[in-house]
Amino acid sequence: MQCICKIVENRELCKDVFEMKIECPEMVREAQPGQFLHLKVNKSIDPLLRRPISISRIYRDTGVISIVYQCVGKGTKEMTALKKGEYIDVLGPLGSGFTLSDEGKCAVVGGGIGIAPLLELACSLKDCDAYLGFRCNTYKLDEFSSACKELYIATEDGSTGSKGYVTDIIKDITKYNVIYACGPKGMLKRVKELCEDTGVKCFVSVEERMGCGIGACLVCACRIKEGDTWHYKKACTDGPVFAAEEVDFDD
Amino acid sequence: MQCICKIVENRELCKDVFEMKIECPEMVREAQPGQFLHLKVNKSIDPLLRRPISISRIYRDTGVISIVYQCVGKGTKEMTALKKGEYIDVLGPLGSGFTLSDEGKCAVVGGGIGIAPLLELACSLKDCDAYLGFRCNTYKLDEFSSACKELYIATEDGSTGSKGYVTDIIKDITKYNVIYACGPKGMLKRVKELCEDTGVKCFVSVEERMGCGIGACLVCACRIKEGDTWHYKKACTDGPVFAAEEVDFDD
Amino acid sequence: MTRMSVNIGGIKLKNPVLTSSGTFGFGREYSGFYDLSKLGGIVVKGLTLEPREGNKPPRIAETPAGMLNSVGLQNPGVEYFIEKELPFLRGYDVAVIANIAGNTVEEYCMMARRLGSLVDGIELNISCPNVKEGGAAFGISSESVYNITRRVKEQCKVPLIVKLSPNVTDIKEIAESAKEGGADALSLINTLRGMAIDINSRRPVLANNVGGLSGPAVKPVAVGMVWQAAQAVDIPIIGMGGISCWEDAIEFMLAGADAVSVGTANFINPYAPLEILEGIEKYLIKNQFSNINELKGNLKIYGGDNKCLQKKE
Amino acid sequence: MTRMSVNIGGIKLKNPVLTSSGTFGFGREYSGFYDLSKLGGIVVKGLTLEPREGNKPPRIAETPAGMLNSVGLQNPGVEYFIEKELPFLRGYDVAVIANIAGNTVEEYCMMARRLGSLVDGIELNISCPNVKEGGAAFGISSESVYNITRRVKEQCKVPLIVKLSPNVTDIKEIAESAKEGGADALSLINTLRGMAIDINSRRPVLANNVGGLSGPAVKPVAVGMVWQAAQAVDIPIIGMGGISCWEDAIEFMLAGADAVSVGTANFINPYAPLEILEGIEKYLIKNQFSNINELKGNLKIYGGDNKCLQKKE
Ligand SMILES: Cc1cc2nc3c(=O)[nH]c(=O)nc-3n(C[C@H](O)[C@H](O)[C@H](O)COP(=O)(O)OP(=O)(O)OC[C@H]3O[C@@H](n4cnc5c(N)ncnc54)[C@H](O)[C@@H]3O)c2cc1C
Ligand SMILES: Cc1cc2nc3c(=O)[nH]c(=O)nc-3n(C[C@H](O)[C@H](O)[C@H](O)COP(=O)(O)OP(=O)(O)OC[C@H]3O[C@@H](n4cnc5c(N)ncnc54)[C@H](O)[C@@H]3O)c2cc1C
Ligand SMILES: Cc1cc2nc3c(=O)[nH]c(=O)nc-3n(C[C@H](O)[C@H](O)[C@H](O)COP(=O)(O)O)c2cc1C
Ligand SMILES: Cc1cc2nc3c(=O)[nH]c(=O)nc-3n(C[C@H](O)[C@H](O)[C@H](O)COP(=O)(O)O)c2cc1C
Ligand code: FES
Ligand code: FES
Repeated sequence: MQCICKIVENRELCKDVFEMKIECPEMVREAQPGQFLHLKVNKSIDPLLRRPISISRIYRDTGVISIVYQCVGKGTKEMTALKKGEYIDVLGPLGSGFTLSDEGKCAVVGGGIGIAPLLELACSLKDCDAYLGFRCNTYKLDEFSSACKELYIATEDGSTGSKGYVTDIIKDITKYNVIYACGPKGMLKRVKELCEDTGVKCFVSVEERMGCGIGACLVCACRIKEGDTWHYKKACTDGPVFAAEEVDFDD
Repeated sequence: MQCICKIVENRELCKDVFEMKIECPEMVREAQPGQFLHLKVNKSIDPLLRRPISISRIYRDTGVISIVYQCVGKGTKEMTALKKGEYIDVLGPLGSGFTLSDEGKCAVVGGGIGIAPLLELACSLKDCDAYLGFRCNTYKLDEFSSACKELYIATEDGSTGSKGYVTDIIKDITKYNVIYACGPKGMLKRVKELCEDTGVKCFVSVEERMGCGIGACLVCACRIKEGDTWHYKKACTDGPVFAAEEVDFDD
Repeated sequence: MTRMSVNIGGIKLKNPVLTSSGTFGFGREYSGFYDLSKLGGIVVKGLTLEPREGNKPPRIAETPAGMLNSVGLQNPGVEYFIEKELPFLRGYDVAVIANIAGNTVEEYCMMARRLGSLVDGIELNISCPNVKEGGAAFGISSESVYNITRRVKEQCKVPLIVKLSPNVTDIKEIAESAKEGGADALSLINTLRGMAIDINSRRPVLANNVGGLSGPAVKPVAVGMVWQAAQAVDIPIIGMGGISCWEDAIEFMLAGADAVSVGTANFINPYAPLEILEGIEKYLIKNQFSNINELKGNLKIYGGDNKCLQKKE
Repeated sequence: MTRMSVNIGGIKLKNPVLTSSGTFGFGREYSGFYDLSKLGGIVVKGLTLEPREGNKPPRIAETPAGMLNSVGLQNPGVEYFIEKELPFLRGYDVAVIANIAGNTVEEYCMMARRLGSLVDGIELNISCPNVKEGGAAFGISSESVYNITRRVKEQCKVPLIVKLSPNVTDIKEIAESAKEGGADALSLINTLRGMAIDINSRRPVLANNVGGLSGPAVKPVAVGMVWQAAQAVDIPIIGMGGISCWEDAIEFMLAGADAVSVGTANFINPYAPLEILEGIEKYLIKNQFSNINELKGNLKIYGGDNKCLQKKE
């Protein structure tokens, strides 16, 4: 669905990372962790296209959705200028969310801005640990620590938690029933390997450049194995969450 | 010169007509009535080009210039959204201004938004009457009435002054030494005729679509007679003010 | 409402607003936003004889007021379309036009035969490379446009629309060749060839290196070509290229289009085609036109040399 | 600073940033903003043998991220240029390139002879209609591009740059013809043909009905054509079309341009060429290039078929 949503908050969490909360009760009713919103950041043709941003939190009681975004280019820059009380044009909730595991221990593994989409998931899972990797500045640690049993943190500069990559701090992956990962391609690849080596079920949320966001334009192709063969599936509707073993990261 | 100028005021004078005051001491030093500013209304490529707007008032003491603009399209719409304290990218002062007459009685004849560019001129002339034609809503009458000896007003709907066109209320044009006119083409043509019939000197400020605004692109051509022949002159640097007898309004 | 209907070379549209091939899938996605029966017509994603996976991603690059795409005709094939997608579309009261693309003239002909009269019209996408002729697109020489049009037309049970590529020296010549070959209507423009480069990675943004430009940026080029084509031929024209609002649509119709098609704008505003339709109707009323067909080419051009584009009485 | 110098077919530029013909007058206007000696080169307004008044106004229309112009080569003629404008430009330490346009090949040749070696280079504007051949532009067929280039080259005492029109089916073929005809360098792109319509007056916005599109909107088309031309020929290329910031300039150089030219952007930001120059320098430093010439075509294209565009050692 398309809504013109009121912005109830838009603030910087840490350098270049912002949280925006928008009022969209109808979307909240349908929203699932792992889904995303497709945002028209202003009314101009500059930038022309919508921007896909994952849902980070769903506040069912207040009808509010929180998204966390990193300012990396023109579109996200425009978003930082929006003020509380202003409106934003939103398509959503879009895509297939994470398949929630009912039983056993799970872990979310996030890197960089890929951490944010895992928060609602972590809140929804009964028994969940979190492995979070930042470059230097951290965000949302409080919320993760109240949602998760254990919280493991890595930073590239060592300013918080261990120094290094998040994939290095996963000590015993076999204790988890399911792993959910979101972050840069390199990280996802490594998590996939870890899970494949140990036979742990793994879901990843992938990023592809998007046009329509709803399955009509086919620009968001993601190479997915199906048995012996493969197909280009749509990251926007078939994904963005896929079973890790299906995704061909080398395309 | 180009300056990023602070907006010190931006308010609606009457329906769709706005006044913007900007701080630009360097420009004020050079500015003459009849010149214009070339404004980049935002930082985006939408709209791409600058917009030419005439100088309405020059406040030499405070270093402020006032422009009056009508919201007619995308660019002027953007201007209405600018707030006091924000900045705007200005090229100016551009073009040749009005040649001020030192002696005798003068009159300014303005129509619609073409009234605004005559205000500073009226303030600079010692003995000046004003003939102003509006569609319905009037603006800046107070300032004109304090700057001018006599003020004659026409409105198309008769809500203020006489009902009809401004050119209809000029009773005795021969009492003026010079006429300065700014407004729609049809009005300028009529004023030119009136002056030609009576041998009164007349200057008009013309409007042409502009690119560079400084004489480099030649898109602002205005057909100007020179003796027996004619040339396309540049409205931006050769004008926008021309002697009425030179201008070929039928091009 | 009949004042809004147009006839595109035998295809009756209840209104002049279509959605463009490749931007509207097979209609399913947008059917969640509004009733597809409100549209004049739907041109489906470009079909090939066999299913195609298309090009490697990334397949999209944003450019100033436009976008490049290099989808590369990913589609499930004509057979799948007929069996699985067409029935869904047939549930709506809307003209369905199949956009077809082939590697050889024979492939186009086979598809036209297979589609028979299951669709309301066939749109020939001649921007694809002709593998037999060494890879030059069918759409760039008059001769090959004439040939392919004539050959496919022979197999066509429904009206044939030829979709022109803008990447040519003389669009008039190409339009004439399509007409001579038997085209019932033309549609234009397809995307302009273009490229974007990521200066940090020093790689093209698109894995296909080059792509097709669409969106508002191309509108002036498209309006110009529709105008030229309308002067060259008297068959109906579907105008497209950067149409985002009803004002744009009117521009195309004044330039000589009988109908308009909305592409990239769907991605930005799913309701764009309906808003455009509404705007056109209001414009007709405001300007006291009794019929949409009065708009076509109703343009006072400068210079008085406007023989083909006089206002129709 | 020598690391910024480029050689365009014999014209030595101290840096790779030029300003485009028709957007920079004869330099006077912008000399009030900065020292013209800071530029690599100035390409002056298109000159004709006799003075020309140009087309009727309106001559400009704004379009999404672009503009159409129909100035129609208003200029004071080559003689006036040499006597009144060139001495002013010669007061600056900057390469001056004369852009010439004619109705016939003979006119081009006469201008080239008259200019002799008074300028540093001549740019052949072949987008103008050839009156002798019935009005088709010189620039649209390989044969006429070859012919005009060869004929003018014979008369040229200075390097000859051929400026290509983008309104062609195959830019590679045209680039090759210009090279074969003896062009020392190429520049591209000139404006794309386009049209805008005022839906209220129902008239074209331009009194010339059609015009040439420039500005950011055309950038992807221009980058694509520069890339294609650079693959086709090994003579230097001046890239242009929508360059507004240094990032755009880098895109063109990676695509295969040796130098870049700034046009429409001057209207929006008079300092654009200088800011672009500064940005290029910073990019070189940041990316550890020791010399501007290392940028040309330094693009890792996808598919591994990039013979012409390897990084130069
Ligand atoms: C399903 C999905 C969920 C996402 N969730 C988040 C999130 O929660 N928080 C967040 O900060 N970012 C997220 N991203 C990435 C985000 O979409 C891009 O950072 C954003 O589009 C960049 O826009 P820009 O204009 O600032 O950058 P520019 O580089 O100027 O964008 C240019 C074009 O490239 C596209 N683009 C650039 N980077 C990306 C990217 N990484 N992924 C997809 N498209 C890209 C843009 O959408 C635009 O079309 C997500 C992407 C996808 C596909
Ligand atoms: C020397 C000069 C002085 C002017 N002074 C004033 C003034 O003091 N107050 C005022 O309200 N207006 C003035 N105008 C007209 C003003 O420039 C236009 O109304 C404005 O550019 C419209 O921009 P827009 O984006 O709102 O309209 P749009 O119609 O969206 O503009 C589209 C394009 O057409 C151009 N354009 C549209 N109308 C005009 C016009 N009438 N004249 C020139 N270009 C136009 C725009 O600049 C733009 O490039 C002046 C024009 C000139 C040439
Ligand atoms: C993502 C995408 C895919 C497209 N696929 C096709 C196609 O399969 N067949 C075709 O004829 N045109 C295709 N086109 C071209 C459009 O149908 C249309 O001609 C073009 O985009 C110009 O219109 P627009 O600017 O409104 O998008 C595609 C365009 C886009 C943006
Ligand atoms: C107003 C205007 C006038 C132009 N006049 C000429 C000209 O006389 N000769 C020429 O070869 N190109 C001319 N051009 C084309 C430019 O030199 C340049 O090729 C084109 O505008 C693309 O670059 P840009 O997008 O940076 O403007 C003109 C362009 C504009 C906008
Ligand atoms: S973004 Fe259009 S199909 Fe996925
Ligand atoms: S606007 Fe460029 S010369 Fe007048």
